[in-house]
Amino acid sequence: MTVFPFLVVAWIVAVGLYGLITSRDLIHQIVCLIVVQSSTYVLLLGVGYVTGGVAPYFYDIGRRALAVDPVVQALALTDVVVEAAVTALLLSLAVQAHKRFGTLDPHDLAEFKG
Amino acid sequence: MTPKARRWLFAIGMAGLVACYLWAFHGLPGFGNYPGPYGPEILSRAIPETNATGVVSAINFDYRGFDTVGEEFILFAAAAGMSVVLRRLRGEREQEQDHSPADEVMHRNVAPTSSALRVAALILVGPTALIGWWLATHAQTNPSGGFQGGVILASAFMLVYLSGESIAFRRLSPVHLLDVAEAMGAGGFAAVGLAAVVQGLPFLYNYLPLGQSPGAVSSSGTIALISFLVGIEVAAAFMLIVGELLEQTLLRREGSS
Amino acid sequence: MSQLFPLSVAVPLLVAAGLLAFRSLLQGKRHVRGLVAVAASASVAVMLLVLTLRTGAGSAYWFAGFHPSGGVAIGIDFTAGPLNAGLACLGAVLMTASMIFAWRYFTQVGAYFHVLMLTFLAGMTGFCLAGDVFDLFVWFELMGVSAYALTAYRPEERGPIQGGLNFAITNSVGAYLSLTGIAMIYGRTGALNMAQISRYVSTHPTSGLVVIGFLLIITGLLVKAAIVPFHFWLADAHAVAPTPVCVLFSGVMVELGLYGIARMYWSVFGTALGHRAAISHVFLGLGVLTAIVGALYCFRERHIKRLLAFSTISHAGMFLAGFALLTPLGLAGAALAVLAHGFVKGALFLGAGIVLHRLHSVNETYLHGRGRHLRLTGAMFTIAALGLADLPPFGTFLGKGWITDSAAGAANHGVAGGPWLAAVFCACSVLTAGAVLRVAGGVFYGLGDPPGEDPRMAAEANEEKGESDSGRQRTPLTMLIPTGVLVLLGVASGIAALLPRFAVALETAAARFQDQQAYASLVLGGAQPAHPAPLYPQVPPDVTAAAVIAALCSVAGAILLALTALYWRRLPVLRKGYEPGRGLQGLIESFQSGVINDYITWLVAGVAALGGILALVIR
Amino acid sequence: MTPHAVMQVLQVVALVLVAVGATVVVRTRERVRLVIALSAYGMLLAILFFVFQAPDVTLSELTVGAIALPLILLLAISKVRKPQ
Repeated sequence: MTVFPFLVVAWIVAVGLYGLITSRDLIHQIVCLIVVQSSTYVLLLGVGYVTGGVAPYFYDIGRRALAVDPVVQALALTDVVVEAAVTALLLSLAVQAHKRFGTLDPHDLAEFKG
Repeated sequence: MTPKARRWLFAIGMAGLVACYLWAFHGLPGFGNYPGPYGPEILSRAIPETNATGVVSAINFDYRGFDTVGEEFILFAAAAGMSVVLRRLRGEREQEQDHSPADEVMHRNVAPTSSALRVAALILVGPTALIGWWLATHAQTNPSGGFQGGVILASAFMLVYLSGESIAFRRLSPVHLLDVAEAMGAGGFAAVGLAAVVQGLPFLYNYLPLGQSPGAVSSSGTIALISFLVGIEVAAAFMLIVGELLEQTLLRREGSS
Repeated sequence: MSQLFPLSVAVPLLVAAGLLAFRSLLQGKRHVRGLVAVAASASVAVMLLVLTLRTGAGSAYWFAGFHPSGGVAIGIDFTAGPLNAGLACLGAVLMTASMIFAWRYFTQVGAYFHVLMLTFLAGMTGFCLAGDVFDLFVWFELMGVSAYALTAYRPEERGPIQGGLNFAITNSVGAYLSLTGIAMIYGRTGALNMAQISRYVSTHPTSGLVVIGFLLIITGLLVKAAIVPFHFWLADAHAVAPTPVCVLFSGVMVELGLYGIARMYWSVFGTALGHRAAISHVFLGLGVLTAIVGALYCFRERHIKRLLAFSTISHAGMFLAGFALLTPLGLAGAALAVLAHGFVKGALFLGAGIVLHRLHSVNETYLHGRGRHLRLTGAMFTIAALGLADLPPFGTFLGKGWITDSAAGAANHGVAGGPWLAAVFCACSVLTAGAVLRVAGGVFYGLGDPPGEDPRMAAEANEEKGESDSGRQRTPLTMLIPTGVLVLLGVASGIAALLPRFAVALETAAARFQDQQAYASLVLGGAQPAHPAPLYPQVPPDVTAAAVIAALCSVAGAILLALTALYWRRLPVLRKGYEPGRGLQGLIESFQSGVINDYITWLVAGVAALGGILALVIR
Repeated sequence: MTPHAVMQVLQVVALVLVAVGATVVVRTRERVRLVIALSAYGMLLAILFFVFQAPDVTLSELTVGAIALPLILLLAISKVRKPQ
């Protein structure tokens, strides 16, 4: 168990990047990018975990209770917003590319090189 | 590069990258043994210093609040960027500002939605908005905050769309008002930070009274205020993003019918 | 003065929010909008200039007043030294110039253009000043998101929008790998502050975690810096982006990536990675490879914006080589060269923008001889091209001169480098500046033989039509003045560097930048560290005869090469059906066919290769 | 079983599900199915974050990863379905 979560991180990155380089559909590539980014959440929360720790909320529990690291959670939250923003922008670019060239295959789009 | 060559190069490269990862993980303390010191330090200070029992919110809106300023503006820039990218193409483009977006949609045939779905969706609007509001205003005590609340608030408005009232959606979210709301949210956050500078304090200094007891809704000073502003900004940004794509969809639907 | 730190980021952000909030109020008042945006950007430039000049040995600022306690950073800090504040200032100056240029460039400048430019500026400033690795990532992303959107600005025009997509996807993958590195380092050190991480990793045995953490963090920055083999996106993005935005991409965004690498090495991982000579060899190799590849691509390009983009790649390689020498003189040279290159390249792009504005094309073949009436633009473009060829007294001349001087004396410092670097620099300068001069000679003076009718040419000719306002018979002053000012600044930076006081200050700043312990104690202890005097240079670096000769050689070589390229049909050796650059086409396509899939594959392979090399040299 | 052991089992299960989920998302090429798979993957991630004791991130992953992003994707897909 001590490295298992980290192995999962490596796996997610590997499959995400694999999808990215084999895909011939921009929408699918953008989804693969989301998958690649999701590996960072798992890694962040994985490194900040404390065995036996509780969530860092002290509304109804003792102040001295053992808690997991709150910092990585804050970082992961920021990360989620970044993901949403980047994805939305990428999708709008893809929609625009489709509108103009009628295709979302990067190989076909590369034909319209400037 | 041929697909085959690419696959080979990728296979070799990925094997190397995974090996790099494993080498690095070897140096990490095992899972569940987070060594600190950042986390424990914050855990020991957060409640006495901010009166917020939700430590993650205290970090997001106070200790590392400056990160969140950047994060909100990433969303802000992405929404603005979408407006730029998705501006209607020449053929479809009406003269700017000739008539309001609501008018445009009025003349369109929107696909009929089943009445059961409409009713269900309409019934859900109220509770959803309520939950969003509650989340956005309870950052300091509960695992919630402006971000989650904002997305849920935005989804309340999306439910309105789902109920088939897309005209109502356009009326509820005219782009200009949303722009203003978004700018108010993001700009308000920066302004809260600057207000500290005007008082001669460091940027984003928590200058509001912290309240008497930890865990109260009115506690924790600027944390609650910032969370609320973030809620506005996130809700507006998501509605803008959805609205931009929706407008595109409607344009297309009209074109094909 | 310390309040300048937050203001330099908050002002552009607030103005951006304000412009958006009052968008409908400002509808049709483009002058008000432009004035507000230019004023905001100029005020940021002034603030950063004050910060650069006043910061002395460096200063730190803690947001929300959370000062570190017991060596643990609680909040987020900004730090400023002359080098990073100066780089941010360069960004703000170029931003101001390009916003003034854009005033009459677009048929209508929407509010969104200014909003995105200002968030871009805030992202660059935050990135330069950040003293916390995660904060660095956040501003990096803000810069990225604004840049992706700006690349696709005016998507109505015919042109390849996927340049923006390639840019966004490649940079995002790089950024996520950076974030992975940050998370790994955090998992061991429990710190996000650069100074705190640096203290931890230099006092603990170096493990694979530190090496790979460093590698992954700089991956995103290598992509931004367009270092081979992470460089493919750059030319695509430049081909699509509006010309005023290209000024920022080439003039400062690429250099920010290099700054990030230098910051990570000198402020965080330098001591832990040790083995100075080994690291130095790795980066020098990357830099030289990039310089050569960029220069070769540059010379075969006919699309002026892409040509300038490849020249930027080549120069990024040279700057990386300057950093890789790991000497104060090398770093000072790189800093000066970055400054001068930013101005000169900015001027070249603005010149290309004027050509596009007036002649509706950026295809060199189509434009042959059509720019004769643009005399002033032609003169400025040519002078800037000579600046790119290291003509004294342009700053590029002394900057590269210092780098090669430092390389020549490398043997004494036990790091990589040698006199051969001067030859490489000279060759790359000849190639890139020769290509730009070829453009200048062909377009503005009609030199050389008129090109044969190329069937592809007609199709390409109208490619870029209409990005810019059309049908004007005069070049507006708002376009000419920024271009001229940037050329003058390029010269001024070189003249300033000839002053002993400026040169000593720059080298001292570089030496301080490389002092990891001083940085840590400045940030965590809040003290201006006291230093043994001999650490910092007292005498300015000489203007060596070798540097002058190298510069004159590259100017002469570039002019010769440009003339050869223009008149190659008349040369008996080349007459027989030879077309310059055509033979490379097939070779290049076997490496990459312009699709994002290839870019990502090279990115992964590049990271793996670098990881393998680092694993071999650091054990 | 001790609470720790139960927690550990839950974490392993969630991790395996996430790894499988990522693979399924990448292997799905048909667009509408892709969105459904992504939404499910977001849900799995949310579960994982919950057993990692991060309720805050769980909530945002649910709202963004499982709902908002798939919705945006669906809208984009309906936009690019067929060339006009």
